Amino acid sequence: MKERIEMKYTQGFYPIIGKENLSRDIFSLTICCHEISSLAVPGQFVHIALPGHSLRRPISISSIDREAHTIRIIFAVKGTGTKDLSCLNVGNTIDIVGPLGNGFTLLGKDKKVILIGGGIGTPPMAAMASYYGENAHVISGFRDKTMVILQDEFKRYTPNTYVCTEDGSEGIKGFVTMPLEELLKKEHFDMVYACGPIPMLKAVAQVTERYDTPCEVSMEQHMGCGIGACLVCTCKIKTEHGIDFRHVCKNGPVFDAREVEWNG
Amino acid sequence: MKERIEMKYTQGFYPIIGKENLSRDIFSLTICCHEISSLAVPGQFVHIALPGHSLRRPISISSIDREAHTIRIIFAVKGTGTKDLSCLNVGNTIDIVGPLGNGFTLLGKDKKVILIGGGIGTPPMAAMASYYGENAHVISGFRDKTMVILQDEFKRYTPNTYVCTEDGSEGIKGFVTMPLEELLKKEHFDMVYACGPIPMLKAVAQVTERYDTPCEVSMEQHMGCGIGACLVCTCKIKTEHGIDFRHVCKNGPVFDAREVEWNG
Amino acid sequence: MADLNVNILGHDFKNPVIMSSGVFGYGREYEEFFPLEALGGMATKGTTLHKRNGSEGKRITETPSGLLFSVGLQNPGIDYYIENELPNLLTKNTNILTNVAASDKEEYLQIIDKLEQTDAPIIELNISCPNLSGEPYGVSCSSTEMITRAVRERTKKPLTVKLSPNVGNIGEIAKAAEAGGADAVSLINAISGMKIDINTRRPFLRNNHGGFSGAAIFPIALRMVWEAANAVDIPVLGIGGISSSEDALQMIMAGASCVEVGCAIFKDPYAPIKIINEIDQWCDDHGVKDINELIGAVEPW
Amino acid sequence: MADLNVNILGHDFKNPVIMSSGVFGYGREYEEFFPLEALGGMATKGTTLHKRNGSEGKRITETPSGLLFSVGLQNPGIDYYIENELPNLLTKNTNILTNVAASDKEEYLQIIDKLEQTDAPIIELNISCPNLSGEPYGVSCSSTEMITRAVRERTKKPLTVKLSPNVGNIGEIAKAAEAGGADAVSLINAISGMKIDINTRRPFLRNNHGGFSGAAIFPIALRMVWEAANAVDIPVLGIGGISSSEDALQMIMAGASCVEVGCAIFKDPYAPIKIINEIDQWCDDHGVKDINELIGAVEPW
Ligand SMILES: Cc1cc2nc3c(=O)[nH]c(=O)nc-3n(C[C@H](O)[C@H](O)[C@H](O)COP(=O)(O)OP(=O)(O)OC[C@H]3O[C@@H](n4cnc5c(N)ncnc54)[C@H](O)[C@@H]3O)c2cc1C
Ligand SMILES: Cc1cc2nc3c(=O)[nH]c(=O)nc-3n(C[C@H](O)[C@H](O)[C@H](O)COP(=O)(O)OP(=O)(O)OC[C@H]3O[C@@H](n4cnc5c(N)ncnc54)[C@H](O)[C@@H]3O)c2cc1C
Ligand SMILES: Cc1cc2nc3c(=O)[nH]c(=O)nc-3n(C[C@H](O)[C@H](O)[C@H](O)COP(=O)(O)O)c2cc1C
Ligand SMILES: Cc1cc2nc3c(=O)[nH]c(=O)nc-3n(C[C@H](O)[C@H](O)[C@H](O)COP(=O)(O)O)c2cc1C
Ligand code: FES
Ligand code: FES
Repeated sequence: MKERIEMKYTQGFYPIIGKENLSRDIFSLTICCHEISSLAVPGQFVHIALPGHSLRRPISISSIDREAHTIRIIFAVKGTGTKDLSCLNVGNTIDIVGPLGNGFTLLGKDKKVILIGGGIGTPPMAAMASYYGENAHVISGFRDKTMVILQDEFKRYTPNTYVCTEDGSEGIKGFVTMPLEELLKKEHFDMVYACGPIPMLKAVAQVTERYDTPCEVSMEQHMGCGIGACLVCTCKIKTEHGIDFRHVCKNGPVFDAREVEWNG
Repeated sequence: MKERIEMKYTQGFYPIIGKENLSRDIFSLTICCHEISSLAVPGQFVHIALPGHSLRRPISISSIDREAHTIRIIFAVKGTGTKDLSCLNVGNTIDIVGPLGNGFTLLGKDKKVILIGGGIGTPPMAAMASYYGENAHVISGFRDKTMVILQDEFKRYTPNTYVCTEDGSEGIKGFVTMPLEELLKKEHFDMVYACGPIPMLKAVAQVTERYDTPCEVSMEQHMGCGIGACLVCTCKIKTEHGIDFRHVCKNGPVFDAREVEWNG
Repeated sequence: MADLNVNILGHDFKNPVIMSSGVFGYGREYEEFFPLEALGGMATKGTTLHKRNGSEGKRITETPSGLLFSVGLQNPGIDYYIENELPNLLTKNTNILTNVAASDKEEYLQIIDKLEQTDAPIIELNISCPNLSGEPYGVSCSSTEMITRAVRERTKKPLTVKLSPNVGNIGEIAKAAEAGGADAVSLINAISGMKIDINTRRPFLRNNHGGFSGAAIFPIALRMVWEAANAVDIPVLGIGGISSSEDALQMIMAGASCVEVGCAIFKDPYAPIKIINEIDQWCDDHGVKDINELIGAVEPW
Repeated sequence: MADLNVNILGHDFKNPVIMSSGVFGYGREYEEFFPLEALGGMATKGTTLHKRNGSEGKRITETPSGLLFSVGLQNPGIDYYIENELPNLLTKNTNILTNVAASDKEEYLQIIDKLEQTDAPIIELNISCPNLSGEPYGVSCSSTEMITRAVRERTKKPLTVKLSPNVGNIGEIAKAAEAGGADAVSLINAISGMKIDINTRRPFLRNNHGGFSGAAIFPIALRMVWEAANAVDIPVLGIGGISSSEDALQMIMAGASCVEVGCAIFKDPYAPIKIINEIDQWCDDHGVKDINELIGAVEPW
């Protein structure tokens, strides 16, 4: 399509040049894709088509390498779509639309921030850690130590990393809000960024509100178009006029935690 | 399933151990499958399931190697199913039910027979040629020389091979009925076996009837169950009581040419 | 091992999985894959008064996640069935649903009268064949009730009526069957669908349209089963696009007492067996002791 | 280059491919993939009198070769549309079908009265939304005719009525719309379907059932378009599961003057553009000089 060059969104088939199995059922794919790598910012996502599936699958961009023209995605096998995705290998091409959505608000690199990832919500924090470097404190939460991912990478960017596991099999026993609260108690932070399951995001939102610290959360919702046309991917947002139904794909996936209506 | 051992039909996932691209869009797969190779006879078929397709695809068994426990199938890419089939490679497994249907009637190996294959109907004649050896006269018809397959193999079994192409680009210019009629004029044959498009089968049936030579034809029809339960794969057969609707999968695919109702 | 037994239509079904009519002939072919006694039951090929040769031309084609067919009820006729197939089936230690089809009331009653003389345990009255000429009885409430009642008056056998999905009010239709005296309803039959060969500009099937079945139709079938189950007090046999234990469990939660597996068996000849085993496994994994707990267990919003 | 122009609803459609309502918003998003003028036309999101937030909970899920959704008609309301979206759309050099939805006649008429003041060129009257509470007008002939006539009396604009597939007599319904004064009928809307989460024992959608769309439903849609086209003299816009030029051509041969492409665009954002190009190519390859030759060209058996 000759028009594509001037258009905002890109759809294409891009080669997979790297694949890793990070832990049981968690995979990383590195995709060579200049159009997306040159535009993408942390917190955005790609929408992936898989043969035999009528809906694309949204997956966050976990890191962006503008020099190598690559992006990396990290995903967990949940159902049939991510299962099929995990069967793609180096040398295969992948059908992607992206970059989609709004990324996290990036402050000056000298600002002090906390990055919180829960489970398969940790990957987008890799790009954030690479941006903020040692000014980032990275808290990751997992069910148990077999699920822990990305810690070596975080440690390359910053000395300040914290792992929590629900069963205490690695790092702190408990939830990400424990180190979060301790950090906020001790120091001033300019922003907290969080991605993970809703209960975690809600807890993080409550803590940051208590400490009056700005917080951005990345939300999930089942999607159709991925670009704001079909209105299926709602997120309830508090506005002056009451609750409004916004859309994760176009208005998000990143929202200001204070604006999200967490009850429902 | 422990019951499977005593059952007549087998369904299983079998490894592909050989793949060849015989000509444009024509592929051969060698499948390791003791259960099928030990039972199959020439003219039978296998029913192949492919992911994303609700119906299996019937493909003739082209050759059977009981020692190696393999069967070979040869198919043309026609639509989406055979396209997907052509994407399977050595090392993949293939989901097969078989062997299905009734094979050709095998006479004594000393009998003189004519084997006729038209286009993608030639493959089953490979197993027949291997059986009858030099007592077989093999006539193959193709649209043009780019479509010609299996001639080297036929020549290994018998010196009597004839190729016809519609455009004369290889062998005899014209239809398989030309060499057929010449052979029948010259000599007595105990049986003619034919597989190929309906118009060819019908022409062969007329010629053999004229020369009062027994003839068996392998018929095609769209299939559901492949074993005679769903009654979708009809072939009209002349009986004493008039026309009866028999089923290609269970009563065929091989029928006595004189019994087939060719008009309709 | 959960208890998978369901008692409906006056019989114990050792598990809730029945093979659906038309894909399974009279049981002789798939019996070469597994013993029929593994099944909760099986419905026979739709059988008519007289032998029928069925439709001309191609009878089946694939669609995305489904298939379109028109067999035109090829079958050897009720006398042949009674003489040659039924006795064999009665030895199989599973519940046999004799699926009966006709194009008018007289024919239905003649078939029923013949069956009444036999040990055929259950009748499944097919009033919904999408491939017969003329409107099937199943497309209106009044004709559904009328034909059900007419048959009911002639037979003491347990009677399930197989409904047509080509209606706008499946709940009302189910009620009409109930009012007519049905002991259960079976639904859905195949949906009326079409395919055109754009090169020949001809409908693919000689009947122009045909029956549309398979995984593709499951969401419609489930919704209809749910509507029917909410409308009637008699048991519902859930049919349409079931190809996994998850599908079967959805149907049961929607209100089906048993499910019928249809064309999924074309893809996987062991489909019904796997579904039975997986239902059993799922019940164990989820602390369900008795499958009957799950019937209609869905909690609507 | 065949002539792909079709003149219906008083307008030239430069090709017979229209984007279907609801998957395409008000055109702003997919315009980032291709210019809207490439399309024969586009139908807007179903727009109601007042702003609606739409359904709670999850709104979409995948099914084999299809999807199930319940948006509950989220939209900003007709005033916002007239002020902020319509003027923009009118600059796009394609035919805009304003898709209008309401739950009662008064609301429909108020919307129509407002649109009558504008340059909105064509109205697509949605009487078939599967996700509103209450029965849509489209499920009976009398209410279809009534609402069509009521709207007809209030507008001079070309009017196509979007029919519900959840009926047993789509031909009759199409006739009722024609009798009520429709200039065309659009069909089918999504089919009512259901999915149950067996772990929570809850329907996946808050509305319990939802709209079922996608390639899975194509055989049903095609059959209904064929029945409707045979029943009426007004043009038919064929909708439902179209994801390839072959599907579009089947619809056209079945009698559709134009086709609407719906959720296929979720999978491939260029789907409508590819379909247009491939129809053109197919016509060239098959010696079809004018697409109008193909409308209703199927030859039934
Ligand atoms: C903006 C965004 C970013 C995401 N980033 C990641 C990521 O980086 N890594 C990762 O592993 N997962 C991520 N997810 C979740 C991921 O999209 C789902 O796990 C995936 O779609 C499940 O597909 P499936 O076919 O395996 O599951 P199935 O349950 O079979 O999917 C059925 C349908 O539900 C949808 N669905 C199921 N779960 C979710 C979910 N949690 N969110 C949205 N749709 C869902 C699927 O897309 C599909 O349409 C993200 C989701 C969103 C919305
Ligand atoms: C007994 C038998 C033996 C056969 N042996 C061979 C063989 O050895 N090599 C070979 O290349 N082909 C063979 N065929 C034909 C082969 O089955 C079809 O070419 C194949 O099914 C086409 O599938 P598709 O998905 O590519 O085409 P599509 O047109 O996409 O298929 C759509 C549907 O139509 C069915 N179908 C289409 N064409 C045929 C056909 N000619 N016969 C039966 N069903 C059809 C398909 O199975 C499928 O269900 C045989 C057919 C039969 C009945
Ligand atoms: C090839 C075929 C033949 C069928 N014949 C009959 C029949 O004779 N009587 C009947 O009641 N249903 C018949 N059906 C319908 C099935 O019993 C079932 O209701 C329908 O296919 C939907 O279920 P499924 O999607 O699981 O196949 C037939 C279905 C197929 C595919
Ligand atoms: C997410 C979604 C929203 C829809 N919203 C509307 C709508 O507002 N008004 C309407 O008339 N149809 C609506 N539809 C129905 C489509 O326009 C179309 O009729 C239906 O999806 C069948 O076509 P398809 O299978 O090509 O998608 C919607 C469909 C989808 C998938
Ligand atoms: S997925 Fe379509 S609006 Fe978000
Ligand atoms: S395919 Fe079922 S009877 Fe032949």
